[in-house]
Amino acid sequence: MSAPPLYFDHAATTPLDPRVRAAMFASLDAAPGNPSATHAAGRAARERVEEARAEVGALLGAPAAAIVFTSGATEADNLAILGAGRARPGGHVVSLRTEHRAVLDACRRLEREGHRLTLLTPARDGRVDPAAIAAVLGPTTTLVSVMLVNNETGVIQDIAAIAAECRRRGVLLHVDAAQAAGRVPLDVSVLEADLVSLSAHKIHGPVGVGALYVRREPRPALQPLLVGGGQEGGLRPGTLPVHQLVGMGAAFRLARISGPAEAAALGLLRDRLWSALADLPGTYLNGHPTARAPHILNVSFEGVDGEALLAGLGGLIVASGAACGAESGEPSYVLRALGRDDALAQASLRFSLGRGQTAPEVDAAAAQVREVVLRLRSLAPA
Amino acid sequence: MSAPPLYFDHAATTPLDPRVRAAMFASLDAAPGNPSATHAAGRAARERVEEARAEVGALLGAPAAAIVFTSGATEADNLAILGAGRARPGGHVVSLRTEHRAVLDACRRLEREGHRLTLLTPARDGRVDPAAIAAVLGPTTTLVSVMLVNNETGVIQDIAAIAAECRRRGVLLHVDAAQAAGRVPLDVSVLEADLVSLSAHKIHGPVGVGALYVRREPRPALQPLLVGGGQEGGLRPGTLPVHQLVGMGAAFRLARISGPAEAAALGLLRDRLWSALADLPGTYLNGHPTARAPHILNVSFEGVDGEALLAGLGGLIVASGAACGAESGEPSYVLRALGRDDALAQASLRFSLGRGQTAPEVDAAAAQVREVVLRLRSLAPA
Amino acid sequence: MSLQGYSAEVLDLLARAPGAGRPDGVGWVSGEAREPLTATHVRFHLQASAGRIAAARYEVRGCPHTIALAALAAAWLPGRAPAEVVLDVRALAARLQAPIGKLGRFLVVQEAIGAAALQLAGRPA
Amino acid sequence: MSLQGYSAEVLDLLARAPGAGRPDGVGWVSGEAREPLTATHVRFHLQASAGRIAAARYEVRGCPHTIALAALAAAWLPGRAPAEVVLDVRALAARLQAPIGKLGRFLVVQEAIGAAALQLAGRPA
Ligand SMILES: Cc1ncc(COP(=O)(O)O)c(C=O)c1O
Ligand SMILES: Cc1ncc(COP(=O)(O)O)c(C=O)c1O
Repeated sequence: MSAPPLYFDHAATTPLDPRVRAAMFASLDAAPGNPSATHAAGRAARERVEEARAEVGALLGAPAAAIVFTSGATEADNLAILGAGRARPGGHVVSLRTEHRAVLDACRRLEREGHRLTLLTPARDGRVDPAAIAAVLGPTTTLVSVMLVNNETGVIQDIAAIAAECRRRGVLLHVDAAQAAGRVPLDVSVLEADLVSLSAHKIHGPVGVGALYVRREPRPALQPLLVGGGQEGGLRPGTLPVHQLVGMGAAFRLARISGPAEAAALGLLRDRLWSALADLPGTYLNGHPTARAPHILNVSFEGVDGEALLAGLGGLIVASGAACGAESGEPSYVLRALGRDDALAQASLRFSLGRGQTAPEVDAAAAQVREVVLRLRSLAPA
Repeated sequence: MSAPPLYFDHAATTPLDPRVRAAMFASLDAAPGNPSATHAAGRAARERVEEARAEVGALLGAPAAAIVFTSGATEADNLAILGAGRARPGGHVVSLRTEHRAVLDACRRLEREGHRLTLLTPARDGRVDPAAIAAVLGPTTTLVSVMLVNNETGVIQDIAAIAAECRRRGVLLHVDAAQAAGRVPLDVSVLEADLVSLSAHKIHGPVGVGALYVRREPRPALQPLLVGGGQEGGLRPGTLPVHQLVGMGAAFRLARISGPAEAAALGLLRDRLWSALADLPGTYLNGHPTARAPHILNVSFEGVDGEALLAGLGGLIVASGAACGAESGEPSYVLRALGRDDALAQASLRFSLGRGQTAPEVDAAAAQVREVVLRLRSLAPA
Repeated sequence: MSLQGYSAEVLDLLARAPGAGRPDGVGWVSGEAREPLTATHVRFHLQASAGRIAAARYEVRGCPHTIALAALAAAWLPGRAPAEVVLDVRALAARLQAPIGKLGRFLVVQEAIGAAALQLAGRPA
Repeated sequence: MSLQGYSAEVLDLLARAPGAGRPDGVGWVSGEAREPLTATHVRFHLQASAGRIAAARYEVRGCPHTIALAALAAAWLPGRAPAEVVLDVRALAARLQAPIGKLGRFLVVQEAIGAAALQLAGRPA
């Protein structure tokens, strides 16, 4: 191998920011402190935890007390959906077919537990009309779950409008914001969501830690997923992993301070990448042309096999619609829900950008992709 | 303050071993790799995960494939008990009053979900007679949960004998071994448990990661707590926190290699500590005199207030029966289950030892405790 | 397994317990009180002179706040008339930063002082 | 979003695709096959001489294993009689470390070769 491959898979996971790393290492090197203990080390640990909690809240314009730490956005999604659903048995739950598996599978679990489930298909541009959600809300509807930024396409939903519909009918709104934090504005006083899922490792924090924002007033009742221990106000027991929480706090602090400028820069890179690909014939942008997060670009290429495309891109680390989830081997269910046929859904690449990425890297990636697409097309029967 | 306080609270959490730290840092510094991805970094991450899984399995004499990573022993306990219980609705569950809250609360949750629950009280020495368990097993019994090493007293249960009773009746056995790993032998071919909960931070690994051993043949059905993503064979979705798993693997490796010698050394220190305290009048060892893990010593002191005792021990970090769980303010439910009255349960100290602790530290701790106990008694009305 | 942090004053009073001990001179009266649940046990010894408390000592088994309160009370009592020995328990709890759950134990201190004062009041001045 | 790792041979054959392309001389016959679900599409071109295959070319749209298999087949075909052109698909899948799910696509390659060979067989030698 020559140069190390270029990393365009930040929506999967991001490298740890050196400043986050430093904060975590300092925490790991501190005296052992179980934040539930009250000796000095325990108190110091608790202070670091509360600082981190405040930092996570601050990115949402929320008080620290609204933040419940979890092991990641998967758990936060489950806690929100299973927790809210089980606290309101036999209700009606509404979500989208383009949600992350953690949301979809939790909704389906609720369905097996006696809830009614409505999964809406967004428009071909990936957006759902808030009126389409309003249309299915009924007297038994208890929960709506809609993500802010889609992890495959980057499409942004109009959460504030959806929240208004939910509020009007007294329905809880959960928002998976794992891909939104640090990329798009995330102020809960604007979004008006009741529950918001967050993850650290999508914005240069550590893997294995996330959080659920739980609105304070009114505070939605949630049945915890885990019991025993009383931590996190009884919503999430277990010894708190201080170094992980400190890492998440540091990552969210950086996102708060430098997120807007960074998002603008990533948006320019994303546009540059798209410009460099768009004039290839048979190239399609997946998802809404403008209502999109700055760090994700999803493109389908006609006339090539997605797996061969990805395999040909040895110098790039990029995600593909070819086999979403190692096991299934099926083309992206998200792109299919947007009306792409199997072949185009499969022949897609998701480029996702992150901190420190440069224009020359983007240009090199575009050049590689063009070369491989053209070469694979040249092999194919006319 | 003068010298930093001496740490005798390893059963709460342990300092990170420098070798574990190094392994974690190396992992954090590696190229970002989501172990579900198949680019080179993803494959490297997956290899590190599988090495860690093999290390955790090795301490139990179990294959790597039997290990499901979780966010800690709390989650492992919940996954075992709620997972096994929900897969067998309406059954009968048996456990002990001296179990960890994560086990007790999960059992109580099952009870609310329609299971019958029997909680047995161990003998005054903390041990449960396997025949007492056998006596309550009935045709509907689905699950028995008994911990190997008690976290407050260090008492060891006769798991192999309990397992034999369970096997005879086709009942699943779950064992919380959070305090056992690295301290007492933990070979599942001897213990014959179906499910075993583990935690990394009790043996000098990172907080926030644990595992559930799930026997392979026969493999007990478990309903996952979290859904969405398919990781860990569908039992535990979420992006795998590679650095955390690597840390757990390194900690379990050290425990496998140096655990037996270390346990012997800790046992000597524990005996030394007890010798230095036992001749104080009105001093009682809590729990069985010999069936005990080497790292925990729990002692009650007559005629003193537990909170004043703890507060007087400014130079020691040690746990107290005075307020088990910051919120409750009630004396240890574990010691009360062993028949200690409230005053003695409250006036108890749990000393827990760990790697690198020395005889002079033990002597200094004993001297401090003697001094404070004698002084508090001198203040008390005769 | 955990306790609230203590104020510096509580820790200092716990460490020194000024005025603690059973007096051995003559002319002392004693009062005591107990709270079985927490095994709190307080005994106060008072000496009077000219109808006023001249000296106070105490014995105590109790939590750090209880010990601290006993010490504060022992320092506060001299100079008071036996009828005046009602501690401002809420104010003292606030000063000692004691959690609300400790008020019951504080009343044990008050009760012991009251019992001793009652005996003083029953004596010729 | 993820794929199995590929063997070095597959990656090499994918990168070079030896023998790929549409021949432009005379005397070629062609056969093709498709599998719509995966959009796999294979066309084989064969040239015969003295009742044996003399040269083989291919066009392919498919996954890396399919492309690699087409390349291996094109190298293996010359010298065979049209009736002998049955690939040992299982052995080749093993050699290419292809997952079992790829066998369906491999049969598309086989089918295209078979269709071309059938035309050869129908011609005078
Ligand atoms: C939209 C979305 N939700 C949830 C998750 C799960 O996050 P985590 O890896 O923190 O469990 C992800 C990432 O995989 C995501 O992109
Ligand atoms: C016996 C026992 N089980 C479970 C736990 C919970 O472990 P964790 O902190 O990894 O969730 C502990 C420690 O608190 C324990 O001692």
